[in-house]
Amino acid sequence: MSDFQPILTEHIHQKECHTLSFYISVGGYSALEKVLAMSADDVIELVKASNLRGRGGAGFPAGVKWSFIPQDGEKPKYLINNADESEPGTFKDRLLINKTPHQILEGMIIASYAIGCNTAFIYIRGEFFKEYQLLEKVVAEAYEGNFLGKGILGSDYDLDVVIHRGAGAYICGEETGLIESLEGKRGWPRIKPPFPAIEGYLKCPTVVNNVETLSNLPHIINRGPEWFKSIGPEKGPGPKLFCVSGNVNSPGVFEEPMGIPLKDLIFDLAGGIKDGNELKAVFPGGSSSAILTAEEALSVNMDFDSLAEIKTMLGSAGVIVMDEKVDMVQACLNIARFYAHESCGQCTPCREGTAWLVKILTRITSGDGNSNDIDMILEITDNIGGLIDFSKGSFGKTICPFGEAVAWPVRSFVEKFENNFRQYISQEESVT
Amino acid sequence: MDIVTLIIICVKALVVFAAIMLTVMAMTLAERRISAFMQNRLGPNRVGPKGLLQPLADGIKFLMKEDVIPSGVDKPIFLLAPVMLIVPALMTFAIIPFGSELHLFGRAIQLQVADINIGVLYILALTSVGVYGIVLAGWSSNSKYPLLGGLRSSAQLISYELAMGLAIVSIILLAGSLRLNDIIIQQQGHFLSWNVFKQPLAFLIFVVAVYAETNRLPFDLTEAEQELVGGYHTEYSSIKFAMFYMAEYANMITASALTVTLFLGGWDIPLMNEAALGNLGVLLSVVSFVIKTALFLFIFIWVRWTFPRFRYDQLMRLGWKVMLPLALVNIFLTAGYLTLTV
Amino acid sequence: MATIVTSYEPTFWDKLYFPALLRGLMVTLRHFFQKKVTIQYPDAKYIPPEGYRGLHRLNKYPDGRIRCVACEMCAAACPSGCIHIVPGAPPWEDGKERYPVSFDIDLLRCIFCGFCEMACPEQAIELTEIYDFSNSSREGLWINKDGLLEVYEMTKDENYYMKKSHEADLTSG
Amino acid sequence: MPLLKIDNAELEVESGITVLQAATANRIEIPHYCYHPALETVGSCRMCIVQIEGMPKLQVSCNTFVGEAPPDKKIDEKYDMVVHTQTELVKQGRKNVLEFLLLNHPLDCPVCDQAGECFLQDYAFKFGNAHSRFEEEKRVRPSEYLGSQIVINQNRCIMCTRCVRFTRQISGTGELFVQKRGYDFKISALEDQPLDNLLAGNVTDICPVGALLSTDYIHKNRIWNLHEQPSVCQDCSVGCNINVFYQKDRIFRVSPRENHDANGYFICDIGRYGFHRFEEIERMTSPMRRDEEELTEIQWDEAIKVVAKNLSDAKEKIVFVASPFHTNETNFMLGRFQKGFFGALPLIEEEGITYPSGFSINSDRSPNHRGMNDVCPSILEDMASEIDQQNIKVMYILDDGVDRELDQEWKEILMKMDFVVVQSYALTEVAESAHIILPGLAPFEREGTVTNDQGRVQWLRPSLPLKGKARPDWRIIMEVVNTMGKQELSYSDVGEILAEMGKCFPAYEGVSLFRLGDYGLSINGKVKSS
Amino acid sequence: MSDNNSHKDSFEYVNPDLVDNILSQYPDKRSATLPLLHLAQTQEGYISNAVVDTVAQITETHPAEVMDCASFYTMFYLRVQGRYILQVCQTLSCSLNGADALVDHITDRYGIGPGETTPDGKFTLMKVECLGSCGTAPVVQINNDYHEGLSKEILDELLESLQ
Repeated sequence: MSDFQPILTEHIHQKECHTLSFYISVGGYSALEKVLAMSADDVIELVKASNLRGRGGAGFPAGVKWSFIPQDGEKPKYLINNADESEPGTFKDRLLINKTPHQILEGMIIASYAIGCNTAFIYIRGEFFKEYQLLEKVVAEAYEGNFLGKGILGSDYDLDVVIHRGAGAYICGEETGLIESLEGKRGWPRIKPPFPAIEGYLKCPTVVNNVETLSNLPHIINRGPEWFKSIGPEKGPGPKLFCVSGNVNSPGVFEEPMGIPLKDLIFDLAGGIKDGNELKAVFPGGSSSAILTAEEALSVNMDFDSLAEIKTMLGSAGVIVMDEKVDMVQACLNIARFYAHESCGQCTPCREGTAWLVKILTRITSGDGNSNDIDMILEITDNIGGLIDFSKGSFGKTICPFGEAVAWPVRSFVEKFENNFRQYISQEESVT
Repeated sequence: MDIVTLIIICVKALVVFAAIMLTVMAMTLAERRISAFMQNRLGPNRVGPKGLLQPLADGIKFLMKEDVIPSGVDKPIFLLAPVMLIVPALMTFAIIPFGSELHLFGRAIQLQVADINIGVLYILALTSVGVYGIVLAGWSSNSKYPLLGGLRSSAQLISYELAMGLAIVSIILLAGSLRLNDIIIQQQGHFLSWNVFKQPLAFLIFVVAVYAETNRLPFDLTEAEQELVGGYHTEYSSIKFAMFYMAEYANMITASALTVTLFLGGWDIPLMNEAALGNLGVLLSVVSFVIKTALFLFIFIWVRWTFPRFRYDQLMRLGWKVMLPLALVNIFLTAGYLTLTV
Repeated sequence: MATIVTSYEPTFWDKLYFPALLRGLMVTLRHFFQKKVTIQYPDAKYIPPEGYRGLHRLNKYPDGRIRCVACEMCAAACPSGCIHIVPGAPPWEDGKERYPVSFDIDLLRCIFCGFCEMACPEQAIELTEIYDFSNSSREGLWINKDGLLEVYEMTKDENYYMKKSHEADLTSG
Repeated sequence: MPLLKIDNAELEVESGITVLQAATANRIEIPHYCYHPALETVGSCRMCIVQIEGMPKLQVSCNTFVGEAPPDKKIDEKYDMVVHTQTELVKQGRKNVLEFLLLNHPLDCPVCDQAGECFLQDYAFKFGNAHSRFEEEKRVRPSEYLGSQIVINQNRCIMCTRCVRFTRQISGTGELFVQKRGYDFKISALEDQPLDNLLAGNVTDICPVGALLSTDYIHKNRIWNLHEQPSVCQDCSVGCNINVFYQKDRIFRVSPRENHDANGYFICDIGRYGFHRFEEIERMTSPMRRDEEELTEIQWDEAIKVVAKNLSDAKEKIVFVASPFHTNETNFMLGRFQKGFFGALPLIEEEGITYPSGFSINSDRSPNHRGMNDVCPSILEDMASEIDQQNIKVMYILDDGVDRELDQEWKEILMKMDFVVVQSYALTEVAESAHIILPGLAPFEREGTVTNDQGRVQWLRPSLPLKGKARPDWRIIMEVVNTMGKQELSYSDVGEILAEMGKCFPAYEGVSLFRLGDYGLSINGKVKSS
Repeated sequence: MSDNNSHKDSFEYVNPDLVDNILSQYPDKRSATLPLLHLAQTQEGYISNAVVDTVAQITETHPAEVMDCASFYTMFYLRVQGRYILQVCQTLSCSLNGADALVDHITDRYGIGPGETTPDGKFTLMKVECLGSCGTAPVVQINNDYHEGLSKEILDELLESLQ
């Protein structure tokens, strides 16, 4: 077990940890008070200095994102808290909402203050009905406690928070899709430019941040960026919630510093592989990341750059563990089917390509595969996600990164576990 | 001359005329059928049994066709030309003996329309007249192709008449007579007594010249469809055209008969004394004559469908530079032989 | 590259020509006795080879409906412009969208190149082996849809001329 | 202005336009489906990808903007942006997108009415693969009616959403929507709110494939059989530019022609289906004379003589009725009579509509009202009283629209007349009262110029042949004028009349058919003749 | 046109105050589309054409645009569903922990395949994608409630309790 003291999830095992009174009792909203005494620019600078990178998947520095917001415009600005957590293998935000909602809210208020917005949204995925109800209660509490509403804590800063329920669309986790959905349209991602920081919700400057990102803010304000940077690797520091699921003995969310070895995560924190089986493969960052073989998984550290080096990504840190008994072709089909179901259908490659992948994989699993299929899958994933050169970053061929999110896992499945696919094909070929 | 003799002559003339005309008809069919067979075809076989009535159908067709006389022609000559062509052909046949002497009702009837003692000269004279028909047809048509055909014809005739005449001269030297019956008698005996064996070179020259004389392939430069449309008869149609046609075949028949007479012993059957068999012998002699003539007619057709046409310069070179010298040499050799042996 | 051509020097016998002439005569004589190729046409019919391009027909499906969808590809491919189609909606409901209201071919213009057959995406138009369709009027050689379908009925089972081949000896003279 | 290099072409373009716009304006082809200049950019088809130097991945050219680069970042020290549209990468990219688009697209070009003008077909030929690698079953869905005139073939749809955006942004009616998502998407309209607005027909034009079809043209003909004649719509005074597609003597369809000074990209359904009205009318093809109550056919010579004599006899007491449905040339020729009074039938007015996008249907449903006023001698305001005062008994009428109904006032006026000549192409209500009917040309047969409500002179080109003995209207007038003997007019075509018109009316000076071309000329700003 | 098979002609919110409250929260009316649809679905059980019309009226958009939006999201049901909607997560983590067996189990138990409703209109079985509770796989969502870490036995008990 790690000796790291949890920060975000320090109090989650306490009773009634979601209440305002509890939160205040453990020093909650003290950061807000500090922030209200600072200028917005200073807050942004401070967050920039902390090197806080987005926890939603892309890992874009939060402070930098805020600084894109034009400060002189007439238009209102908006902050949206992205709680549309739907990445397979990720369930950290739900935990945060359930256990430390005020921490999130405090982070939201800080961020709103920093970018100068007066209306903030929490976009929570529709399935989280309980969490939605809880948040309603929490927001009401915050209004009562004058943490929201007019003249927060005696300052002249006003902020309203609206909780908006999604309705079951993975793509609404993408920021422009989310904005569209918030506008009451279908969640079709928008083409960029213009970026949401310039024209987002209702064509106004908008910042979209993940729940966990925002949760970090009070602590950064309280303890300073230097403290934050001291946790984990310098380029992407901070505490991080890792979700471990799949074939492990004790799945769950674990807060550890960035850069913890994946091995420790699986074998120490999550209690090792179920039934004493051998590790076969791991998704390090949700189903959109490229899958790792056991060998790779045992040697890699969980931070943005280490994972990028082996051509995968930290993403939302949703670790899915698969043991030796897992049929990789079926698993690949499962993932592909997920993406086909969730593809919004706007861009040609994604709409048609995902469905095609599912058809081919279904064919392989049902025994009608042929030896061309493997190359074809690789090519189709290239055509959807456009993985031409990993070293130069992503080469998406679609409006949003969904295309890449399909291409990475499916491609890595085929590349790294080609034998499993070949077995399917050769079995059937020998029969016919 | 008594009236009976006159009647006999008339009957003979009629028989010969009818025979020639029938043969002409048969020839038109034979030409088409044989050519078809040589080309792996069947040829006309629809009119009558095996197509035998085809010539009749052709004849009717020719008669029924519109007789077109172009406006620019010299009409009398235009009308005369086909006649000029066919009459000599028929007349030539008058002196050809087509069998031995027939004895009927106590009379000896020579199977020959006219037995004249200068037969050969007569032949040479008449064959020269034939060309007038062609030349006149070509000229009177007032059209370029017929004119060219006619001119070619006269040039061709001059070139080959000479060689032909010289070839016959060698026969005359052997026979010592211009009378055709004498020439036949001279050839009587066995096979080798036929002039074709005695005078092979003359035979060859004669045959080649005859082809040229009758305007048959490979020497049909006067009609030469590919170059001259139809040659001298381009402007002719209907029955007048048919007359040219008939004349050509009549000429062929005459030429064949003449060849047979001069070189194959005429009606004579080798190693057989026809006179001893009486009138049966006469019949056999006629048959022999017909068979021999038919053979030549067949060869006429055969050659036509085998060899391509000569070019004009080739024709002239062959006539003047090959045939004429050869014929002269042949006469010298024959004369020399006769001088030494007799 | 230059080709060296050596001229042929004729021998004495060649110069005589007679052997060559005789050889020629023998050739024609040989043919004179060979089997004849003539077919007694109206009595016996020539059976065209596979792929012969004769009169057109419009094919039907086994259930009897016309295959043509009036796409006018044949008309577009036709180099002589002899196909005239008026398209329309089909009289039945079965997913096929188009249907030829009229389909005429001007056989006098047709050059029987078979492009229409190749252009047809439905294998609807096809050239049959029928070659003897003469008529004494221009109108008679303007074949319409019914006519084309009739041709299909005539030719669908076996080679149109096959039946007659039993009856006549093809090469009899 | 930024200097842009596309392939080998150097272009100086305005800052802020997209690469696709720059390329299209300079005739460099970049294939695209979802982009339409009149609609908002969504960038979803991914077909217009290009390679831009300095950018790591292929960019969609419809949403890549050209701007001034800082001096130190200029490429080759002068270009602000260097675009490649023909590299292997781009070609392969297009190929891949086309492969995806064709996965579920049926291979039914032979029965598809779009074939021949289909972008999917064209691009597939130009850029696509020859063979499909797709072994599975294609998605098959039934066709549906979206409105009374619009049918959608769901199988052919490539989901460019142009139609949906059209109903939202151009017509503002928003009937169409995308149903479901991803692979199961389809374009739909609600059952109780079908796509039946007056601009609905345009969705069939903007559909880049054969998914949206107009029931009016469906299965009627193939596009390559039709001739395309650029012309002008004659159903309202906006003067929309159209292309008339006809074969022999039949019009098959009318589609909009882009002209930013008149109609933009679209036309309304009134104009789109308007040609059918002329198919139904019974055409006048020969001059007619009224004997007693019967109309009898007469010869042209006779008809013209009779008309000329009656007009001469009437001295100056004639009313010439010009028509806003006729061309400028015909109305101008009417002015050549140079004596008598000039009038016009009352305006046909119906509801005018202006759409949110600015596209409008004018309430004045005649094509040439402005032009008629321009080129005719002053038209009497109160014709009825003038006729009474002057005791006018002879009238020469240029008849107009087929739908013209006469009001009571006009009926009375016509009743008073001793002699009425009507130049018409059908037996309209006006023609009913004529003593002599001279058969002119029907709308799609006419040639000449028309001037729209914005003062734009446009070239009206004929697409159908003359019918029967009908003659061009200007020629009829010319013959009548000449027969009357005072003048000797000899124009051989409308171009000559147009030149003459320019001499008489300064606004039309210099206007020629050649200069009008496809898009016309504005006569605004020129002195308007009195 | 739409897959809607409703026959109701009109729809009204039973609690107009809630509607006003929702509208007041957003800077523009259209943004309230999703909450309004949620509200309507809570009331009606599904999104009928009448709901679409009403929402369009409130949000001042075209009904087609509301339908466009509603049909995009999996949580809006365009046809009548069972009283209990059994949504079994089938994405990887749950699948690894036996979600497929749960689906089969429900199918065996009620004779309904995914997407089908029992004849008595009580249960509707749905296979859904990741419910975001992978740590406690397999998960079944019944209406708004998550039921985590299920086995066949627990599921049986649960279903019994719904009787």
